[in-house]
Amino acid sequence: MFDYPILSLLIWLPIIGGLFLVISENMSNKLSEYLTLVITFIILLITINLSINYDYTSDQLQFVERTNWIDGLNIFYFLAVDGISVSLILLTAFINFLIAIYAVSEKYRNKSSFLGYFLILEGLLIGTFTAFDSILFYIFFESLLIPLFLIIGIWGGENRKYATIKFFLYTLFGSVLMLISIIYLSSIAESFAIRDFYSLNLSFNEELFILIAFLIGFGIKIPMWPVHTWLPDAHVEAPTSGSVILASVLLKVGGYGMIRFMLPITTEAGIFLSEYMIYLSLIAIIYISFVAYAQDDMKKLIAYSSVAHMGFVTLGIFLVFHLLDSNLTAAVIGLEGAIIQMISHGLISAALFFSIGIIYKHSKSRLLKDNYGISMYMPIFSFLMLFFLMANSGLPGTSGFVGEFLVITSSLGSNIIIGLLAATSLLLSASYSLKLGKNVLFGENIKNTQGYNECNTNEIIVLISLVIFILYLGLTPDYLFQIIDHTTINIIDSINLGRR
Amino acid sequence: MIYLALILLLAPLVGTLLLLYIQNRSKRLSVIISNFSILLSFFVSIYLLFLYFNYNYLPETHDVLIFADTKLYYLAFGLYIDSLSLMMSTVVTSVSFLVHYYSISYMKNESSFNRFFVYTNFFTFSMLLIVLSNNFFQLFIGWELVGLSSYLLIGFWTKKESAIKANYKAFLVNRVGDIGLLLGLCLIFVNYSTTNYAEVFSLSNTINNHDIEIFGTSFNMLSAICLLLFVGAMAKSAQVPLHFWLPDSMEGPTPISALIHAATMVTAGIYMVARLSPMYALADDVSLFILYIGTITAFFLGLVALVQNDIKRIIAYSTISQLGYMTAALGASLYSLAIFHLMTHAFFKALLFLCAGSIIVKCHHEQDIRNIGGLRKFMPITYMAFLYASLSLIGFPLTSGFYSKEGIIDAIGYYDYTIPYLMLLASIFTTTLYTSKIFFKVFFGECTLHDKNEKENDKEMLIPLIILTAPSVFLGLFIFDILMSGELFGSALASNALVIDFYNNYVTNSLHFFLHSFLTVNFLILVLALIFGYYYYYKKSFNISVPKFVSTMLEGEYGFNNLSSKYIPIFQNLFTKYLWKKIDILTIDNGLINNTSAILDKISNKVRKFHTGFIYHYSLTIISALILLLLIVRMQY
Amino acid sequence: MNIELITFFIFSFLLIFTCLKVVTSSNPVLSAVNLVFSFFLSAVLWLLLGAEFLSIILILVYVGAVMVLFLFVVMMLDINIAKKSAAYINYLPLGIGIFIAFNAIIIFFFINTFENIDYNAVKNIEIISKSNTENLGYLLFTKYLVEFEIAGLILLLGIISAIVLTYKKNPKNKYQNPTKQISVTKKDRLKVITGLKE
Amino acid sequence: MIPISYYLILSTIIFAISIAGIFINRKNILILLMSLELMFLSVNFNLITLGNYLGDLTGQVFVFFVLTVVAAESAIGLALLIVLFRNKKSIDVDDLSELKG
Repeated sequence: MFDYPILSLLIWLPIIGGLFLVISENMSNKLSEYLTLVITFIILLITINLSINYDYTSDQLQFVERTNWIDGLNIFYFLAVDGISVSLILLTAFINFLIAIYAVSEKYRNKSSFLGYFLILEGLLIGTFTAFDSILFYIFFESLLIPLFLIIGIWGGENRKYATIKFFLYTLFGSVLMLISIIYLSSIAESFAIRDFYSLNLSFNEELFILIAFLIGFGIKIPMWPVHTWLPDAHVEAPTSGSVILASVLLKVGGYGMIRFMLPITTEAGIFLSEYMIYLSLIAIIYISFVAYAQDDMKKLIAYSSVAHMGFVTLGIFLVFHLLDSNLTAAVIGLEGAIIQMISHGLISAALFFSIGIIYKHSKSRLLKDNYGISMYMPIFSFLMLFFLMANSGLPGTSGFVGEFLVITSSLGSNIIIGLLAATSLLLSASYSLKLGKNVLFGENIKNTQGYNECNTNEIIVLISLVIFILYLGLTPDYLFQIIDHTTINIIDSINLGRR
Repeated sequence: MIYLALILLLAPLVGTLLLLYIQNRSKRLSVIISNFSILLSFFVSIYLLFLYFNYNYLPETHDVLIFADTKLYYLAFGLYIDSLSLMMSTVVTSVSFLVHYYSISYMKNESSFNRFFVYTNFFTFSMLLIVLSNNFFQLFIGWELVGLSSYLLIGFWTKKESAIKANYKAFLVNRVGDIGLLLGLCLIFVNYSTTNYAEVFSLSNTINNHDIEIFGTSFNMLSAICLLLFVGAMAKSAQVPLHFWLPDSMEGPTPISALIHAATMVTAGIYMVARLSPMYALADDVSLFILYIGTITAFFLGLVALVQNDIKRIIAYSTISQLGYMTAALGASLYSLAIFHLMTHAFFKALLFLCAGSIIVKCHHEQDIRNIGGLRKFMPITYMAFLYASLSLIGFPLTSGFYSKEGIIDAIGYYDYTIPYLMLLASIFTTTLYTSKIFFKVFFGECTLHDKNEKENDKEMLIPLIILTAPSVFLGLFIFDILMSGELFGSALASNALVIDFYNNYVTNSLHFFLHSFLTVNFLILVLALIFGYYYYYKKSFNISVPKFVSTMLEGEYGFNNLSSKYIPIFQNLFTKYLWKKIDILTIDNGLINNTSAILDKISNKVRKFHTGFIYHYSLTIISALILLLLIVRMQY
Repeated sequence: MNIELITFFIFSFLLIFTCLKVVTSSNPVLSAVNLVFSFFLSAVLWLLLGAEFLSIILILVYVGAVMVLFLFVVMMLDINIAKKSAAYINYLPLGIGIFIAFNAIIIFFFINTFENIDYNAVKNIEIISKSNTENLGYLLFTKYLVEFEIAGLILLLGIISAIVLTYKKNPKNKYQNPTKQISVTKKDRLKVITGLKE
Repeated sequence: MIPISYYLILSTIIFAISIAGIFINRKNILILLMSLELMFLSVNFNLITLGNYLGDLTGQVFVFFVLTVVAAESAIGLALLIVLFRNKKSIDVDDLSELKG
């Protein structure tokens, strides 16, 4: 195996590159685009190399890098990777590479700093997925907000100020609660490494408070139902690539955090509360799909649909709590379903936001009533968009179905009613995605006032590569199953051991 | 053997990909590719059938592509070759090939010619995926892909507003059924962690004595699973509660109605129940439910067809009622009879639709039968094909429709399910009535064609008609004895004893069944209906005043029509708008978030006034704080 | 009732009276004079306590310098004494309230916490010699030398800041600015005129 | 023989008077500065008496430094007062409220 510290390279190369881009204003657009392309491509290569060398049969953490960072509080710069992190890093690297390709044809003022912020964001995301020291995790988790805040704040839509401030305060409130519980945990465990938190035996109401703190902290990030109102505003105001990275990867940090923190640490309280949390995520799935149907702004519709699909992730995770005693295989299926749903939703929502960005580029308006009859002028694009809408509504053969199928299976393991309610999402997600498709793609449009014309090459490249990956994950996700299988079983066994 | 089956399955897929690649560069090329791929799979399936029956292979099943192989569960795509799947694939590929050939001329002046063939090829592939699958998971994938291709094909003319509404409705109703199917599939997968047919069938006894509790009351697990799976079948095969999407799906081009909405897709539900017959045979309360659903659909939907005037809608309703016959047969666990009727129905219904297509093309897209007439002299081939198809539909003795439909009715009568038997008998009357309605209105009476001398239709349209008349008339006779005696589907379907027993002591052989049928009451009703239709539609010698509420109810399809076109859209828009505006924006967004910031503003304004700027106010506060501090310190002492 | 006690009582009552006059008088000059008088009285009291050097310093520093400053300021700023605002009357009760509350707390609460409350305040502490000034001088220049220098600095600071604050530049008066004079270059003095034909 | 308590009482009384003085006067800042001087005076009283009580001369040394600081402080105070008077034309306490919130 090679010896250079692969994870630190993965984190700090894009950050340094990004900083360089941000600082040098007078760099021409062409050069900055080229530089971003090169850096994101290198990162993609390294991640692929990482995933090949990651042997998924072993249960230990791999590529571990651990140097002491703040000796006083014995906080360590502790990076490592396990099944879930590898898959999520692959998703991040891939999506960022696509954004770099897509951004080539976009026109933004001082584009170099725009692309620079994306690179910084990529480095921080990889950092969040690899950090195994809770303070390091918290720092990366917090610093994710800054580049996105700037991206939406500077290059956003009309009332971006309201959206960015709301988004920033919302997530900040969540992560403050998280910080409190991390500090409390570390004060008991006398160390900040996440794995030491697993073996703590906390009293029940200690666990309850920590659980609620993590639930709110990560619930805001995932957007769970009651705290989701920041997402539609942030998406409407964000530029296309901004809302792509927000929807496809940033929401997954919440899910990842839940799996990493909530499952192993607060199991007893989790089992106690799992009933209510399942109802919460069911509300998220059903009620939000109804709300998504009522939207008249394309981006808001997709934003609400991603809240609904992330409802499946939370359902999968809380089902693990619910089924720990009764049916272990269903719990494992649920957790794997949640992880795969995260990755597949990342790809699908990225694709949808790209296509809406392309439509917006031509017709300069995101409202449903202003865009109609696209298929007459952009046949290839409308075929791809229809494919993505189908994937969004969970058509089997696309990755959208796999995650939902596993989560519904595990929910049937506990109670058929939960399964029935979750399965209605099949109908509801189809209703709003096809409503979008029906209004926008089909229909009569003679005058072509919006000036639709076939999209240019790099947009096609982006969309085609997304189609390939969605189909690959939909038809033969065996490679992905291999990567996350051992980790999920390992997590659930460690939870059971912890409880005995 | 398995590689042949693979070719059979993948040929249409390869066809689709090639067609996607050439992107209507040339019409001839796309025609060649699409027809050739279906023809190839047709020949392969014929060859496999021949192999299967002459060298009586045992049924084989192979896993082709691993979907997910983890420590706890195993999911894969696989093929299952036995008499049932081969027969079905032959039916599917043959009808699909003829429809492809037919649509060369039907679609020749369409702009997106290639796109049509892409969708039809993809449809055939997904149908074969269902027919050849060996596990529930692949069945569900094929199920949804078929729903997708029907969505694409119904909405083929994207500019037609009504087509878009129809395909949206069709897809959503199919999705309702798919929820049921998915739940059944997941119930099996989570409790028995396998989706393979063979394993599930072997487990079916253990499943039978497990039970699942919903809302506290405990149901038998097997009947719950069968019920859920049947919900999926109900949507796909358009049974009563979920049938209202089929008449609207006539918006699509006519070859599509022939291929999808008559022969293949709608029969997927019947095929599924037949394929899972070992499970359904055990769950007898579910079978009873299926029986009644079938009879209700057959009878009541047949009635609706009487009041329709659009030629394609009448045939669509007749399809639903024939499907009702098949479901009734499934309910009475006469699975081989249901499959038999499925096969014969596929051929003569496809033929009916194709004749309707050529009539529509001839009369320049005129679909209302009231202003078409007297085509007998000008379209001899279509007239002849239509005559045979409708005879077979009515169940005129010696036609294949007679053998399968009368078989089902007599078998149900034989096993004395009295009410269904009576209702099915009555629906013979309605079937004959509406077929005679179309027949006399379209082919007799004064001719409405203005270009009389022009030739009928180009030959690509007419050859399929001729080819199709053969199976739709003689297939019944040809395979009646093999099927009824249980050889054809011996291993594939469960509880063949019922059919064999019925065959031995009631039917004995096809000839006897044919002669005996003239004495039965079915034939009597048939003749009566024919005479009634002749006088009422052709001679118009008398007219019956139908009671007001009956006609309105029938026009409105028992309220389903305006349910789907008015109430559900209204509910969707108003309810969701209400939800979004009221709850999401008002309570959560403004309620919690925005006015917390408003409260903070108010508080901070009040606190601001506290700073007056005068020194003595500040010194006052300092000193009073000092005094307070001293007091507290003093308290401590 | 020995002689010390009597003098203490007399001077302390006088001191309280004059302080009250300082605070309550409407005319600033009057209050300044009363302040001077109170400094004198407290100097006497300090003498009683045995701190002769400090009492002398008090008179010299305070009365000599600070009070003169005050009077300067009072004279210079023509504060219109006429505006005798009656407003301060209605604040009187508040003032008295604070006065009584403060005294009550300190005197009644803290005094009796001293154990030997009636320790004789008058004491003459000798370090190197009997006279207080000598002792103070010794202490100042040995133990507290650094603080002594800092005190000097503070006074210097006081002087400079007072000047800087109040010095107003008068634009009319001319003065030589050597830095500007040196930095003159050839260009802005010489002007070469070319092309003059005879 | 004068007991310490008398001196302590005296200094608290002076201190209280100066605090009351800050409240009562609404006329001009000068009175304010003067009552400040009084406060320092009472502090010095305490320093000396308690210095004697503890038998340590540092009290008196400290008084010495207090005096120097007060001198410098009142010098700056008065300079400020003059500057204030220049641009406000009045040193009435009620006018000085620009810092209002």
